[in-house]
Amino acid sequence: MAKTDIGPPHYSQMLPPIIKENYGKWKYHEILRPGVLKHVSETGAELYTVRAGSPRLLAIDTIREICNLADKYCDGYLRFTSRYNIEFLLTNPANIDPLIEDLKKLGFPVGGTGPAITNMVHTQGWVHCHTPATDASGIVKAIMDELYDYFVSMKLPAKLRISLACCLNMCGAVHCSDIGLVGIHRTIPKIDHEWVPKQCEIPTVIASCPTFAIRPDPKRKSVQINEEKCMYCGNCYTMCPAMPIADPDNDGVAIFVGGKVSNARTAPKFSRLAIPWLPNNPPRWPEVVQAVKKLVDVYARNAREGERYGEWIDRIGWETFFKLAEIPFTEKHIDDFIFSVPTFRTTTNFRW
Amino acid sequence: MAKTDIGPPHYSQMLPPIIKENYGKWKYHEILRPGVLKHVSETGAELYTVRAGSPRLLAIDTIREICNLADKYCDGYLRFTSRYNIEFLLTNPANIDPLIEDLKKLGFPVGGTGPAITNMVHTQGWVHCHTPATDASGIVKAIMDELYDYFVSMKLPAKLRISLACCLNMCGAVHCSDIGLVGIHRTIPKIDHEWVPKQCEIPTVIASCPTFAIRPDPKRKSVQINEEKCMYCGNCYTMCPAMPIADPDNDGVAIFVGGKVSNARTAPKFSRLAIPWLPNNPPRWPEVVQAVKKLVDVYARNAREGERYGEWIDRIGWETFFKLAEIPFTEKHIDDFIFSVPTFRTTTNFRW
Amino acid sequence: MAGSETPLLNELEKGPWPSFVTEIKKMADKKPAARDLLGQLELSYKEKRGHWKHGGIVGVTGYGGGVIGRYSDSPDKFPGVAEFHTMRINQPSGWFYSTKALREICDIWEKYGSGLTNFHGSTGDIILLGAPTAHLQPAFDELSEHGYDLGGSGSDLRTPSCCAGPARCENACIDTLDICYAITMEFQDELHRPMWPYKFKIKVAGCANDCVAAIPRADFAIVGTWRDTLRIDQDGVREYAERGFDIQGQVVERCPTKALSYDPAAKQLSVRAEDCVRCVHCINKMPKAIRPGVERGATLLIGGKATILQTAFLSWVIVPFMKMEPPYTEVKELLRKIWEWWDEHGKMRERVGELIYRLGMRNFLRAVDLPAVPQMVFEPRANPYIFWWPEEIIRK
Amino acid sequence: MAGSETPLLNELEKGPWPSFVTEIKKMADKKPAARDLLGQLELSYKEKRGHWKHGGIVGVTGYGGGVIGRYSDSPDKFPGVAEFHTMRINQPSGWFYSTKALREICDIWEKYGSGLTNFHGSTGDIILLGAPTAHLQPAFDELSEHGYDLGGSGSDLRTPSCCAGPARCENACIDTLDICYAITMEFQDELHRPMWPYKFKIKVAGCANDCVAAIPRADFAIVGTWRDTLRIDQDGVREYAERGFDIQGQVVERCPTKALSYDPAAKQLSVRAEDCVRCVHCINKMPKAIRPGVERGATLLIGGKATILQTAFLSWVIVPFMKMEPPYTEVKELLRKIWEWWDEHGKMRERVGELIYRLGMRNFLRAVDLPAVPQMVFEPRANPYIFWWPEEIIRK
Ligand code: SRM
Ligand code: SRM
Ligand code: SRM
Ligand code: SRM
Ligand code: SF4
Ligand code: SF4
Ligand code: SF4
Ligand code: SF4
Ligand code: SF4
Ligand code: SF4
Ligand code: SF4
Ligand code: SF4
Repeated sequence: MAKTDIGPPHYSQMLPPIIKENYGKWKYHEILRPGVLKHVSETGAELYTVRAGSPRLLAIDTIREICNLADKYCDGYLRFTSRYNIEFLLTNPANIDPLIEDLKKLGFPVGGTGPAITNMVHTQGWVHCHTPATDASGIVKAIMDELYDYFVSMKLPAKLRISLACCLNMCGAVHCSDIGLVGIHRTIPKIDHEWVPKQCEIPTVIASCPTFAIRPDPKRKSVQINEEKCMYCGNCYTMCPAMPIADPDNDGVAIFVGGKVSNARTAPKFSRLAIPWLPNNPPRWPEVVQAVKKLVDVYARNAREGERYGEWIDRIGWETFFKLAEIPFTEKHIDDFIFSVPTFRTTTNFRW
Repeated sequence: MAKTDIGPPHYSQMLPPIIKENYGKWKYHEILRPGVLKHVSETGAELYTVRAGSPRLLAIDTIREICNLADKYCDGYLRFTSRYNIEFLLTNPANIDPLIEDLKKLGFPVGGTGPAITNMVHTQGWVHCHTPATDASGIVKAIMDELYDYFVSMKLPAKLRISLACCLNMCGAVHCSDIGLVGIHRTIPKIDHEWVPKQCEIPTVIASCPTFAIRPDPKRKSVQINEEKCMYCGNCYTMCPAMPIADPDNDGVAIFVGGKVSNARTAPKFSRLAIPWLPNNPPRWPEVVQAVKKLVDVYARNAREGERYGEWIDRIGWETFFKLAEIPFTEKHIDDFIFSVPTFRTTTNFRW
Repeated sequence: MAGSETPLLNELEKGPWPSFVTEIKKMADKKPAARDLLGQLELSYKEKRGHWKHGGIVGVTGYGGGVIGRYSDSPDKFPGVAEFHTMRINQPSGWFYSTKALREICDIWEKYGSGLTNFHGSTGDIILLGAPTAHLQPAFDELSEHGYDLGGSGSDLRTPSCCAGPARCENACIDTLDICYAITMEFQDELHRPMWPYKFKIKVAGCANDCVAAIPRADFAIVGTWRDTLRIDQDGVREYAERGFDIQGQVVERCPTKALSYDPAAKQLSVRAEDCVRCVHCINKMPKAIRPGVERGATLLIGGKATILQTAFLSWVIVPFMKMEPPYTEVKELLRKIWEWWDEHGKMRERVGELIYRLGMRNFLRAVDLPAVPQMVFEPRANPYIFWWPEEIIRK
Repeated sequence: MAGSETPLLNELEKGPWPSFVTEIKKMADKKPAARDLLGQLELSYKEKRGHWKHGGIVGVTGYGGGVIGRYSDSPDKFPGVAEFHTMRINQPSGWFYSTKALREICDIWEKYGSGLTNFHGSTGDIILLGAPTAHLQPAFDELSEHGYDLGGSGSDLRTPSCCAGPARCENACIDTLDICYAITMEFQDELHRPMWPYKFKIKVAGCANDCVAAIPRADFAIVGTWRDTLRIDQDGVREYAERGFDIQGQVVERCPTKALSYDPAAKQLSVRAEDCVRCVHCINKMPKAIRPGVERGATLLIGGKATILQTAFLSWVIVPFMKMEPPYTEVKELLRKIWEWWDEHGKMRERVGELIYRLGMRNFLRAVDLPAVPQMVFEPRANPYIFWWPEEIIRK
């Protein structure tokens, strides 16, 4: 039998010699051009990083091709980033251009550094998950095609991070993204009263509802949903297969903006609702892609150098943002869950 | 029978001629000295206001004395402010000094304008209410004696507003004061199981508890309190006389700081907990008085010109405030009610 | 009353601030109620606890509120305060008085009450402290004869109040006194006959300084503002500059939206109107040079309240701008719609702000027929828990 | 597989960004699973809905998690994905790989799986997408032989992850790779055998830039920082100045606490150490001139999570500063205490942050024996709902 609990391989096996030698000794870095970093060590050593965009879903054959490049230019080492990009680690700057040429041939763009759009964090969607309200990889591909130019250049006011999660579980943890997309449902689960008693634990189902919309239906040994309280999160479906919630016509995508993760300057921020719903329109989700494009453009045009999306909105105010972005503000934008009250404007200080 | 629903007298009956003539035409004002305002009208008319501090609880004989002064100097008109002070409205600046002299004789200080401490908003306490956790007028008197100098001068960085409420009902609405004092209990209500069924509506009592600490005690047709959930607000006592909560040894005063009402510069702010409890120590509450004095002094010493208490803390951070004010920070300072989470520091950005 | 009987309270006659003990003592010789109040209070000071019984419902004919019943828990010891009820008298707008009016009130209270008052209660009423049950009706009758009426108490509209406004302040963007009076008169029934889930408070402030604490202390706050640009008088600016006032540091840099810019050479101040949030800070600092704009009205906010039950709320914006002209029909109608919705859905002792919290702004706005606007929030929702109306759903 | 069968997906092979459809197609000829995945996905694109059945529990011997079961709802049409389970493989710290290691994984997945992967999952694991039930154990056995192990799933510790840290970044104040590895190894049992109320995630970031999104995405965030003063190299400052970089505008004015001041004449930058909150903004902008201090360690935060149930939480500070030296005993012990308390009090599917919300920081801090400090909050409580411990009450 196989050994259990051996854990991952020790990282030291995975580090190229230059990193081992200069581990913890890096002194500063420069961005030589989009996608190319240079890190300089206290020892004087120089490490070059070439960052290539990845679709994340990789065939093993592609990985092998990537390995070929790493063998050729990087002594057989590479890494992936926290946003799925591939980083080639070079000691010889002369290898940068040939590597980039080879990457181009394989279809991998180089970029994503500095004031740019980098890869979208995203999730499984229809490729592998059972609860999605939209696909993941497909929208991501369509959006990244549209925003490609922002990946291979560094012309935005600051970093702009886009993420997508295909349901409210938010595996993409999009809640702190400059632009976050979430798959949402808009209709209540359809209860299969025959199967609920067989497949589901009623108390667990009831407890799973954030808004206490579910109550027991003792007669049928099933549950009932209070329509007015249900906000279609699908969490009951996660707990109970007999309450499917997918609805092809009404499922779609909500878009949030202005979040950030870093503590640089300002504390991490949640993204906040910009567009409550756009339809699922595969294969290329034109409504969603255009909305994201417009959200990027309005930021690119109006924010000051160094200003993240949310920092820009902080300066101009949400009322100005909705005006500039030409997005109608509705009652849906006003929070109505637990922590709503602190978001209400308790001052006369606002712009017209 | 008396007429009902006649409402208050029309305000026009109460306005001196100069105000009637210049109603809505005031152009600007100056503070001539502490407690003395000059308002200039577009018509060129000048109105002088002399503001005198009041204990709020006034004997009719005192009111008559005040009326004498208003008759003598102000054509028989005067007003009270939203913080209980008395304002004499003069047309002749030559009357200012004599009026102030006369006020001094009656024991009324003149001041409370500009960057000063003005009268304390407060409540009934042991004088008239049935639910107090502390007295009101007594502490107010002791504090105003101590801070008197800040009333008759204008030497603080900005306005500093102190309020007091004698129980959690917070009739003084102290929740947005630069310094807010609240009478609090620290022990759970004592349930009189004989009287609860007779005097109280059980469902109402249960609903009155903010933390859901009360459950029915069906056997005794009474209620029970979950000690761990009770935070001694006394709201159940308000609804049910058979659950008295007063406890002379453990009742006392909590002090909150940094609130403000105005929208000037920054939105109105809640006051936040500085000192969780000080004992009731009548007649002059020395612990409370000294604590307030210290809170005023640390602000006076450290804030910049024009900075309200909370604006000062915003600049230096609460961690620095607790250090400067020499107040121990405890788990009590950390919110644990409905809107707690947004108060948690979700960033590494803080001072040591 | 001999001071020797109240050693603790006597301590509160010391010091420079006027003393409420002295006030009570002033009436103690004439009024047994005042004397016994002093005695009972001394006992409270000794024992560190109140000596009033819980509650007690008293009132005058035709009214459901306006009087707070109060009974001593030691009536034998302090018979003068065995019954010591408070009458809340609706103050005139802005707390302006003629001495004639004040003397009338004093005379009536000399006759029927303890001779003790609060000018004013923290909701704004004149508080006449302490009368026995039997005196309430005659006191009221005589007050009414002289043109006074009761204020609110219980689950009703509470006595509205307002700042000095146009009567004594250059910042006033609305006629606070008139609005307060008009609303009070319009809703006499709501004020006098408790019939709602809980209390409802209205306060009117002439500008964003909110000298009457409307936003924190009223369920419904009316705050004056303007919709055009603030007015700068460059001669005034020059005057401040020449006086050595730090315009850059104290005004320009403190403007919350950095809407101002100052040219120290020319001594000229200018404002980017679209960035000004009308916080009035610059006006406060330079009243001779800066004034509100001319297209004036009010911002309306809802939901303010103290801490019980769900912690204190500050009122939040529901109407960014409303013209405020007599007879103030629009705001009155809005109030009626709000009350109707609250009355229908509110639980007992649920303030309107708490009801909105429970049911969501979406339901509130729909019920009172107000459009959602970004001015209502500091920031939009961060969660994806979005509700949809049935008519928005695609049905095939 | 002929492109004509997937007209919709084919659209996603157009455009400059690398296409996941192309990736799936690459394996479609070799692997029926990949081919049928394509088919089923095309159907989803047509019908705008997923075609996976709900859940399904599968696994490998000795483990309670690490494999996500997945079954097609149309196994007849797409037999290749009738069973299409995912294996989560614990990535090496910092996602560094030798090509040797990657090739091994590819070979194993060629043998047992669909040949499709995610590098990486959003928790950080290597995701091996799609294998039938029967292949799970042999795949695991072979992975294990080559030194790989499963990551977390279910109500357990999830696979910890960390940023590049000292391996490739000058900002790193802690050894993120080593901490991540040490914690992962210490808690193998917690990672592999679900036993808690719900999932628990740990992420390690080397500095406040938080390149691994620890604060928003981990229940327990370890973020590098320093306790002394950041180090300024004035030669470096001069270099930026001479290059025309706007030090005043881009750095000094953006410092959140205005802790920096710049003298443009001398080209000298200085910092008021007590005001610096170590946000690293100035370091980001001028890496050649400014570096973290030397007394280094980590800030620990708790409670981060996505939106279900009670909306998303960001992690909040529970330890402002902890030294981080191997074997990291202090942080391990703290984790154990946290889990013990959570395990005892947490309801099913209650994240630790939600439990703290429900029971209050006071109970949490007492249980895990941490002192309350102001760094834990943006601001203290505004309500007077203060709890007291029995021992604090005066009993006579
Ligand atoms: C490689 C990677 C870490 C890893 O272990 O994988 C990384 C690497 C670097 N980050 Fe990062 N960051 C990485 C994800 C992140 C994330 C996480 C995320 O996006 O999910 C964040 C938080 C994003 C946010 O705030 O929403 C992040 C916020 C930053 C920041 C702060 C930016 C800001 O001003 O808010 C900096 C500083 C800067 O760029 O000036 C930074 C700076 C850097 C530096 C310059 C650090 C250094 O000195 O080496 C590295 C190159 C930056 C660049 O791309 O321009 N890194 N960085 C990640 C690359 C992801 C990618 O493929 O694009
Ligand atoms: C008389 C009164 C209104 C009334 O109808 O009774 C009043 C009158 C004036 N207020 Fe006020 N305010 C009055 C209560 C308030 C309150 C309410 C309160 O304290 O409960 C506030 C909100 C306080 C807060 O923010 O916590 C208030 C916040 C202001 C401000 C804003 C201060 C700030 O920078 O935050 C100003 C502007 C200023 O003083 O520069 C102001 C300015 C003024 C001016 C200058 C307005 C004017 O041009 O006439 C008046 C004289 C100010 C002074 O005292 O220095 N008034 N003012 C109230 C006097 C109370 C007293 O007896 O002391
Ligand atoms: C007299 C007065 C205090 C004073 O000394 O000024 C007062 C006195 C009482 N208030 Fe109040 N409230 C008074 C202004 C306030 C204010 C301030 C305000 O209106 O600006 C508040 C906070 C603002 C608010 O409404 O939220 C206030 C919030 C309460 C509450 C808590 C309400 C809540 O929803 O949080 C209660 C409890 C209740 O209603 O059961 C309460 C209850 C009471 C009762 C009736 C006691 C009770 O439990 O039934 C007090 C009677 C005292 C007595 O014996 O005279 N009183 N009460 C104020 C009314 C005078 C007036 O009419 O002018
Ligand atoms: C594979 C992955 C998405 C991806 O494509 O990258 C994923 C996939 C699933 N997540 Fe997740 N989560 C994944 C990272 C996350 C993250 C992001 C993170 O860890 O940084 C989050 C948000 C952060 C958090 O934990 O709060 C996340 C929050 C959830 C939740 C909501 C948990 C909550 O408390 O809010 C659920 C629902 C649940 O657990 O019942 C969930 C449940 C699921 C399930 C198991 C579906 C379910 O209902 O049982 C998904 C299986 C999909 C599949 O068929 O493969 N997943 N999940 C990620 C794990 C890969 C890995 O191990 O590296
Ligand atoms: S976000 Fe939802 S649908 Fe998407 S992978 Fe996670 S659980 Fe599945
Ligand atoms: S979908 Fe969400 S809100 Fe609706 S019943 Fe299910 S758990 Fe509740
Ligand atoms: S604060 Fe409490 S004790 Fe004081 S008057 Fe109001 S209800 Fe009575
Ligand atoms: S005192 Fe307050 S918290 Fe305690 S039981 Fe009564 S209502 Fe509940
Ligand atoms: S609120 Fe404005 S208008 Fe009213 S008194 Fe205060 S400063 Fe004047
Ligand atoms: S009113 Fe306030 S926001 Fe407007 S310019 Fe003046 S200071 Fe700025
Ligand atoms: S979090 Fe800090 S230490 Fe880690 S990679 Fe990002 S910048 Fe470097
Ligand atoms: S690290 Fe941040 S807080 Fe510290 S000096 Fe630099 S910019 Fe300012």
